[in-house]
Amino acid sequence: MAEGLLAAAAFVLATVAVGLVRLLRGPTDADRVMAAQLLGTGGTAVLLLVAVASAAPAVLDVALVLALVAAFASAAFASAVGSEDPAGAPDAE
Amino acid sequence: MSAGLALDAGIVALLLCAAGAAVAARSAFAGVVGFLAYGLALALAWVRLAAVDVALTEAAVSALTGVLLLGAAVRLRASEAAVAAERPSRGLRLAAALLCSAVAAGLAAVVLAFADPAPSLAPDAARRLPATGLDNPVTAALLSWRAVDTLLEKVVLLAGLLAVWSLAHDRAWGGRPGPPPRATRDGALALLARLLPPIGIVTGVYLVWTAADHPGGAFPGSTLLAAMWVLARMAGAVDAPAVGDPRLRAALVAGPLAFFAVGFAGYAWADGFLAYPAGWAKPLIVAIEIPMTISVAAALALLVAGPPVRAPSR
Amino acid sequence: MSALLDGLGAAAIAAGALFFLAGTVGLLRFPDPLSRVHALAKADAVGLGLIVLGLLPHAADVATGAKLVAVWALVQLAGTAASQLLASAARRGAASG
Amino acid sequence: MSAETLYGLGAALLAAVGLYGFVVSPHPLRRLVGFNVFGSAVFVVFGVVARRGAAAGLVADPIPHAMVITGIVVAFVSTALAVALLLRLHAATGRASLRDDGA
Repeated sequence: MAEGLLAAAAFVLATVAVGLVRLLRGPTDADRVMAAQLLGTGGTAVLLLVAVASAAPAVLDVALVLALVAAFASAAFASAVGSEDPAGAPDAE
Repeated sequence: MSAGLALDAGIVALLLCAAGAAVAARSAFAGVVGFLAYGLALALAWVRLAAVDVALTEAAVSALTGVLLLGAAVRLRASEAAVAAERPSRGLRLAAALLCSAVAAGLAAVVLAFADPAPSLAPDAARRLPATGLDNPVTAALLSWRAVDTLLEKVVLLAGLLAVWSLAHDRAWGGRPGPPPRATRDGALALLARLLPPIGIVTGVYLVWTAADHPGGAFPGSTLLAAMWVLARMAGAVDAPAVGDPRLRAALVAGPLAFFAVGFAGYAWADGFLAYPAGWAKPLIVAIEIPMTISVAAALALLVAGPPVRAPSR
Repeated sequence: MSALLDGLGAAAIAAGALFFLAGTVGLLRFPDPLSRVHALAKADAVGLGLIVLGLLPHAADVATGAKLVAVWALVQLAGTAASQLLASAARRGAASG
Repeated sequence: MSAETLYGLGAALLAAVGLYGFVVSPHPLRRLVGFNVFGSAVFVVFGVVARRGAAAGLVADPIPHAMVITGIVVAFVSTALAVALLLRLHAATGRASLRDDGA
């Protein structure tokens, strides 16, 4: 059973890691942050699977912290862009 | 290959890709986002290396680092084109790449040559753990066996904060960091800033409290507390305190002071600096941890806020 | 009963993993930022939800189960808000750039 | 290959990537990112050492873990200080270059 859960974790990790391509390609900065956001959620899922697979309840706390801070990159990005210029800076390259 | 090893290989591959993106991406902003992805992968790696305490710290700190670096990347965006012209020539880059490869080869050789069986303090730690009354050896290391390190780190934290504050204009000295708060017009940000902090504060306190016996700790706990304040500030719900405020100063030094007090008391009731009398280790450690959490949270939050820019009100 | 639960759990986890796959494919293949946010939000909400659902039968005790559900609820809240934030940032970027 | 060796070799490569970014990037913010990658790679080597030292019922040697936790916080402090210096430089000169002549 644990093997199956770990395999699922590896699958989810590989999947969201491919999303890094969007980080490199953009074209807008919002797209790049999206890749990090997906990685955050995927990472939380991986931690949950690992926690149950290895019967380590403390790992759930890491998942909890990750879930709490998952939105920080998006929030920091939105607030930095919002406060920079009321018209909204063009972020296409 | 077992599924666990496949997962580990995936994490290492993700670490390398994210680090590559952080270093080689086109813009500084993209590089910073790559670094955030890297921090996330690092938290997973720590879990797989059976270092849950470290994973908690990494996950919490990466939130603050993200706010700091993303904000700087957005503010410095206009300056990027001019700096890009300073890129070293192709030959220099090649030379740097060769040297870095040599460093990697050296480190890899060291890793492959690690002694077997590995030298370890784990047996010592396991033997001495009962004397501290704690169940989590990492907390015991941080607050008992290597407590001097932790104390010095508190001092470094305060010194770093002072250095940041010293960048202020003379007229802003003692004033508040950052522009005055403006309630965000973004409903989603306002919602986050209202809903997350209560949960984050409870989780942070829980991490401090549980650290005696389970993975957790004053560092991830206080980092989480600081992060929640930073979030509320991003939404314009709270203002940064004036750096000259005596209450703020008291909160900042409470932790180190308690630490020093217990440390010097060690001369009187035990056999030296930061020595705990038998049977008293756990209550003393908790007595240090609570003010320390407040001080660390305040210092981390203000490090993110930056130097004061608004003159103090008279 | 327990075999049935195990089977359902495995199916839910597999389905959740597929939602993450779909989220990544959407993030890479969809033509504009707003539809990409849409794909991302699905992976966030449904993918993680299904995985939590599939893990619940394996939870050793009530506290573990409660934490699993708490993580899911948090990601619901934070992920949805983050998607909203990114969508409005993307729209502003599109309007001016 | 054991998982520890895998992470150790990965950390060696990470150190090279971070160091390269630190040396080659012209933008100070990107240098800072490179330096942080380099530093964390060293932490991971510590983590590998700790994991290999699992003994006496402990899953890993706790002493390196405590040192890494201290290191992560100190790395954050120095990053925050560097960002503050950089923003101050930008505010004072309008540029983010570290060169005197600003070529």
